[in-house]
Amino acid sequence: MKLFQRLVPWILLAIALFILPAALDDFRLNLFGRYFALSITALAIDLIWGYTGLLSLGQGIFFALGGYAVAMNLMLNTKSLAGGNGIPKFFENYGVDQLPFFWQPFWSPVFALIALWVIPAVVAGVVGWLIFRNRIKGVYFSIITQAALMVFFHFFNGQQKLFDGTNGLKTSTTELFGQLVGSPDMQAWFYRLTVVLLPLAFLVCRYFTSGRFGDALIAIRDDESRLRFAGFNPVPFKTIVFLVAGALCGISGALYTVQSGIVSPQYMSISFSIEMVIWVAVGGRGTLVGPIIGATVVNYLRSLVSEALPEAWLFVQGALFIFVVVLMPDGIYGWITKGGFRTFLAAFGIAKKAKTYPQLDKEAIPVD
Amino acid sequence: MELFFSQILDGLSIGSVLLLAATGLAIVFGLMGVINLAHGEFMMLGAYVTYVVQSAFKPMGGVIFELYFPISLVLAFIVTGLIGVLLERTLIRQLYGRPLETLLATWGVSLILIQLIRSVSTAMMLGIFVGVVVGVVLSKLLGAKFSEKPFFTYLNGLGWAVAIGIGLIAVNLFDQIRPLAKPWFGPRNIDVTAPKWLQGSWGMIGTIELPGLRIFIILLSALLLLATYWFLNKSVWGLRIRAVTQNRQMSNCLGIPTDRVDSITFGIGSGLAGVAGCAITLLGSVGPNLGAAYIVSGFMVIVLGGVGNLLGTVLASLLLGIIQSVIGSGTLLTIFPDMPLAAKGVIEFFATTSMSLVLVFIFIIVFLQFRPNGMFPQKGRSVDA
Amino acid sequence: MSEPLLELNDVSVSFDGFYALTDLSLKLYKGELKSIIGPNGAGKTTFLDVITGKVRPTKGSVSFKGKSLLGVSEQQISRNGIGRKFQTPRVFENLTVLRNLELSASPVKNAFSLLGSGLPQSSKDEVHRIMNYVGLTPFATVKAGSLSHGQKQWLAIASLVAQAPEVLLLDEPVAGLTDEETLRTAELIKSLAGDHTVVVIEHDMEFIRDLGFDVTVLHQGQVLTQGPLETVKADPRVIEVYLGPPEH
Amino acid sequence: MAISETTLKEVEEMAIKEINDAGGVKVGGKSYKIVAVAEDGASDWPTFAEKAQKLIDSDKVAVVFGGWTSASRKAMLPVFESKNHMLFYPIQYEGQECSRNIFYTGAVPNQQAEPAVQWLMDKFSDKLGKKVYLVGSDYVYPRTANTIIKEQMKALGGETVGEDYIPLGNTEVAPIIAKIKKAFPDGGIIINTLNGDSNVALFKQFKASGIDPAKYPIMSFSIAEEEIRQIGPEYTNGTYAAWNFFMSLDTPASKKFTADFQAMYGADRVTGDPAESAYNMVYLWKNAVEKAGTFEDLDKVRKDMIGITFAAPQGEIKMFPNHHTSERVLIGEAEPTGQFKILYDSVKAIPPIPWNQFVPETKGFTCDWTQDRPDAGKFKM
Repeated sequence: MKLFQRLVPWILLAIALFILPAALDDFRLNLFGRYFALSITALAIDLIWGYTGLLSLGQGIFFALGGYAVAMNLMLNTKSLAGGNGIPKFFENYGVDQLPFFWQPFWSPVFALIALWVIPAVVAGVVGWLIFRNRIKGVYFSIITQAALMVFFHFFNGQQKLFDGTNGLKTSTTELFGQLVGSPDMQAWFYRLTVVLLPLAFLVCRYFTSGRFGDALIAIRDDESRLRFAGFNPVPFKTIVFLVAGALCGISGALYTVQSGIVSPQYMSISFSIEMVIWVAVGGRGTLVGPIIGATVVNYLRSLVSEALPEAWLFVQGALFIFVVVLMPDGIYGWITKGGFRTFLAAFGIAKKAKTYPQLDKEAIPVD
Repeated sequence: MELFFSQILDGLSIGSVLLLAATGLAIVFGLMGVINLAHGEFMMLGAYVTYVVQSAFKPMGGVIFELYFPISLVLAFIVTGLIGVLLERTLIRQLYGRPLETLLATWGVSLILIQLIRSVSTAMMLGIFVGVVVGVVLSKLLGAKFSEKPFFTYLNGLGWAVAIGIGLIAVNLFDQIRPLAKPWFGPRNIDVTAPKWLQGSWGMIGTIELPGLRIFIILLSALLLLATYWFLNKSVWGLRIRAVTQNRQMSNCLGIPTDRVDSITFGIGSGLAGVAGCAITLLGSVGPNLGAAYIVSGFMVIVLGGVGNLLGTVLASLLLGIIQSVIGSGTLLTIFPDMPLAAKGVIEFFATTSMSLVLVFIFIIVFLQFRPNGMFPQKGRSVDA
Repeated sequence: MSEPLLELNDVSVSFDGFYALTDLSLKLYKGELKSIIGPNGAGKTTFLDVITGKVRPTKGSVSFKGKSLLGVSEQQISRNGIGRKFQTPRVFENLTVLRNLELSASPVKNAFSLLGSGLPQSSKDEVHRIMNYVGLTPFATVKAGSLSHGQKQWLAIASLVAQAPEVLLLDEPVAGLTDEETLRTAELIKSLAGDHTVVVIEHDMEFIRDLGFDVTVLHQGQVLTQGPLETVKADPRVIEVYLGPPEH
Repeated sequence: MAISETTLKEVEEMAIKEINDAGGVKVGGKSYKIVAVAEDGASDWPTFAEKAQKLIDSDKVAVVFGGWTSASRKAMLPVFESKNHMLFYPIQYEGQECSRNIFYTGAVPNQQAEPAVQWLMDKFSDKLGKKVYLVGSDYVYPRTANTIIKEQMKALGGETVGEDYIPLGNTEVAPIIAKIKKAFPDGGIIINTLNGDSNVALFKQFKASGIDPAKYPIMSFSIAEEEIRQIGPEYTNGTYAAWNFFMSLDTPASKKFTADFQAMYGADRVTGDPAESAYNMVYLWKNAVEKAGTFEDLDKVRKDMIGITFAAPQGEIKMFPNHHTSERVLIGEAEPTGQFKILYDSVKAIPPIPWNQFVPETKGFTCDWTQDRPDAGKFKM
């Protein structure tokens, strides 16, 4: 089992790098690129929910911020999309003839590359600190992150003059290095970039969850106030992971945007942010491989079902939520690593029943 | 002065809609600790009950038709209440004490309800019926033979999977018969027309119009609130509910049927959602997506007001309603025409519907910085065990 | 005697008009060992809550080494040297026994430093010593959640010891333990005395006797009486509180 | 939002079935049956883009028919442009766009909004003055349409006294009613460009607040027969709408279209402008493909599309070099039956002007894809 757990990430990486590009057509490969981009968000949610116990329903904010950062830069630097004043054409629809000030720095690709994860990180840090400072936790935290999500949604949705509002910003016809971002060649590069960044995100999450910092996170999840009495202040821990998760979501959103060709306020819709949570739940929270499996499987399922039977997807998705919560709280990966598969085989008499706690079996409780 | 009154009236009417949506939520969340994200969809079901009742009354016409609305209010309460009880018995019951899990599971329920309303047809209902019957029978049969075996759980799961498969096949077969395949409601919005006596204006106070349905909704939400208050504080079941909320084990020992108390509490919360949905048909569109618009604001109201406190819920919804109406209609500009340019710019920036919503949410977050537990926090030792 | 280590002065705590503590004054000196008893609702746990910063008193003052503890956060109070074990054993269920102890033993509690460095060898040795002492070494890699109730109690006490506080506050350390385990716990606590100041809250009179600490009786949020156990037990007021007023 | 998109799918399927039953599309002496692949955009713009991509890359379709709301079209546009593919968009929209890869079979403002505003002024300005109040959903169509209306009002010597936008799907309109009453205490003209659910709220709450069509003439650009059924005819009674087709249009072609539709989907169903437009685009494409002799060479199809005509239910329409069709302009008053009484009829089809001539930024610009120039989509006349 240990060996298996150690090998799984490498097997997944090999599949993503070599097998998928050979086996799939451009469109499907692009879809998998998006799933892997979403997997980074799933990792981020696992970091804050699976490990730290903070169920955020507002990760869409950071996802979209990352997407907007990269889309703004691409739009500015594409001549063919510029209107009369050299600024993106959509501004003309609303009679705006001067680039809003906060667009200015996005001319620089370097700035955009930094902004796409720093801005979400800063927003997450500030929002997180404000909430954690007041010891708002559990469901209240969830509801307030949802409220924050609504603030951002309505703000981006209502500001036609600043962000093209509900229409969102499109990137497929923008240019990067003289090539169309939507072209198959560019898309193939974005796929490779995603497949490289996903393991990096994995390593980042492992850095934060292993070791004593990770122990503190689990302690926060198990019993936060008890941790205070042990002399730890949970606020910086929570703020740090929320900030890191925000940055990861920003990167994920940017990768997703360039591969889907659009960023719009719909990325900040309530349902999308709740869906993100279910990816983690399906894959297995509190493990780092689980969210990647979950995000990929659920989204692939979504594509398949919504293409074959569009009406059925909500049924399937709803059933998935209920099934995972009630019957499979450890998710797919958790079920396997916690011996669920062996118990399953054992139930049919195929394999030996797993020993739950070998140490306990020894009856080694010392009593003098 | 006149402006002031009309603003208050607008605020009251927006607030009363929020209050309608939040009362049921407050009960379920405050008393049971269950985050019911399907609450909005219960409202939607209430609205569809109204539609069905209206359609049934339409042929009768005349005065009888005018009466359909009060009847649908009652029926909406009963139907959604019963569905709530069903949901509590099958799903919510397994998740007590795990509010985050209820949140995710009820979200799943809400998705299923939305799609169910969109695609439900006689064929589908028959198929579901077949599936459930097959499932129950299979489960009984397997249980009789293998219930002692270690693999029974998996076998039972397989049995249900087979039942679902058979149900799907049944749906497809029934779908071949055209009259059965026709969706009951379809994905489109449906039309619910208010009875005549609610449509127009109920006269004027000075120069202020009194829109009938707005006044009606304000009165209705006040009435429901009083009824809820009475029920929780004066009735036997209300006493039991409060007892269970405070100490479940103790109540159990005292012979209070906690199971039934849970079902009743959840049923009443859901029933109130149904009534709210019925009332909302007067104001807006009726479609499968109706619930989504109200659920978030409902939770905002509860968090702002303080969980488990009806007075807080009332004040919070009215406060949010008034903020939304004053900001959204740009009244501040009319009251203070001579304000500095910068302030004017800011107010104009927020004087749209979407920006007033932004402001409301920001207000809530700022408010919670000073009072993290809402206006009326629960006090005592039990808050942070 | 010298300056008291911990001092409560006229402390009152009210919850919605109900007074859990009323004008409670109490002094604790360095190295002092004290048991606190009292019927249910006497304010024993609230007393600990006030000291550890969980509950802010409605009135009165609390000071530790001459500095006020009012408005100081729980973690800061803990870092200052006041450790607490809760009534029900609270351990981090998803961490192993070893990691539970290591977390408590960590001399740095700051988020950033936890990211970088490992636990110093001295702390590691200490953790092993404590773990060995409470007999949890065979369970070092078992998740705390799967320990038995008694083992959790010990882990909770061990974590507290690993924190190395000057003042140990133990809320019902033997609740739910077998007689044998109770005996061992009493020995454990006695062995801690000397360099620590220890306050034990208990109902178990056998245990209090085994400890042999001075006893303070709380009733209705006030100190009823203090002294050695035998003296206290003979006090008619204490008998009345526990058994009700004498019948005539 | 899902108010009536599904009708468009149904009507397109009806057109396809008609074509297939009549032998299919005849290309190069061979007949091809049309096979439809349906995808659901789920009112979500990114999904529209994703599904468009899938149809082009994975299903390798010859042409895409669809889109509902300008936001969905704008989301798909980059996909079609970057892949040089072909989209037919059936809904009336704001103009100010002219893509090489899109054919537009709905009205642009000079075929709907502008004549409607002109008509309102002719009819009501004596009584209510040259003032209008604009209410719309918060997205690109209402925003741009209202910019045009404001310029037109200026040109007519009138005034726009207020404009307000509600987020798509929002149903709380009380603040807007308050603003309208403040602007027009004794009645005035309201132009409504709301889309979707907000319309229901608007009409229900207008009625309750005493905003009576007799005192407050309301002109809507997104309310067709289908929407009236969902709002309830009692609420829309007496309000106005401008379209290129009404179900009540009394011509044999119109009656046949409605009869065919009802035969296929039930006698209780209604047709309307968006449905008619969706029906037309399938036939326009078929005619062009037959003329071009290919459905695979999209450049050839695109070229031969210009000038194609079709005897539509509204009368004959023609595809212009700017990729828009000519349209008949009708203005109707909603009646308690849910149908429109036609009050104005241009009879002949009006040619499309995608770049608006009232708005200073686009005044003098035109679009002509038959011209061989890099800026054929927008250049100075």
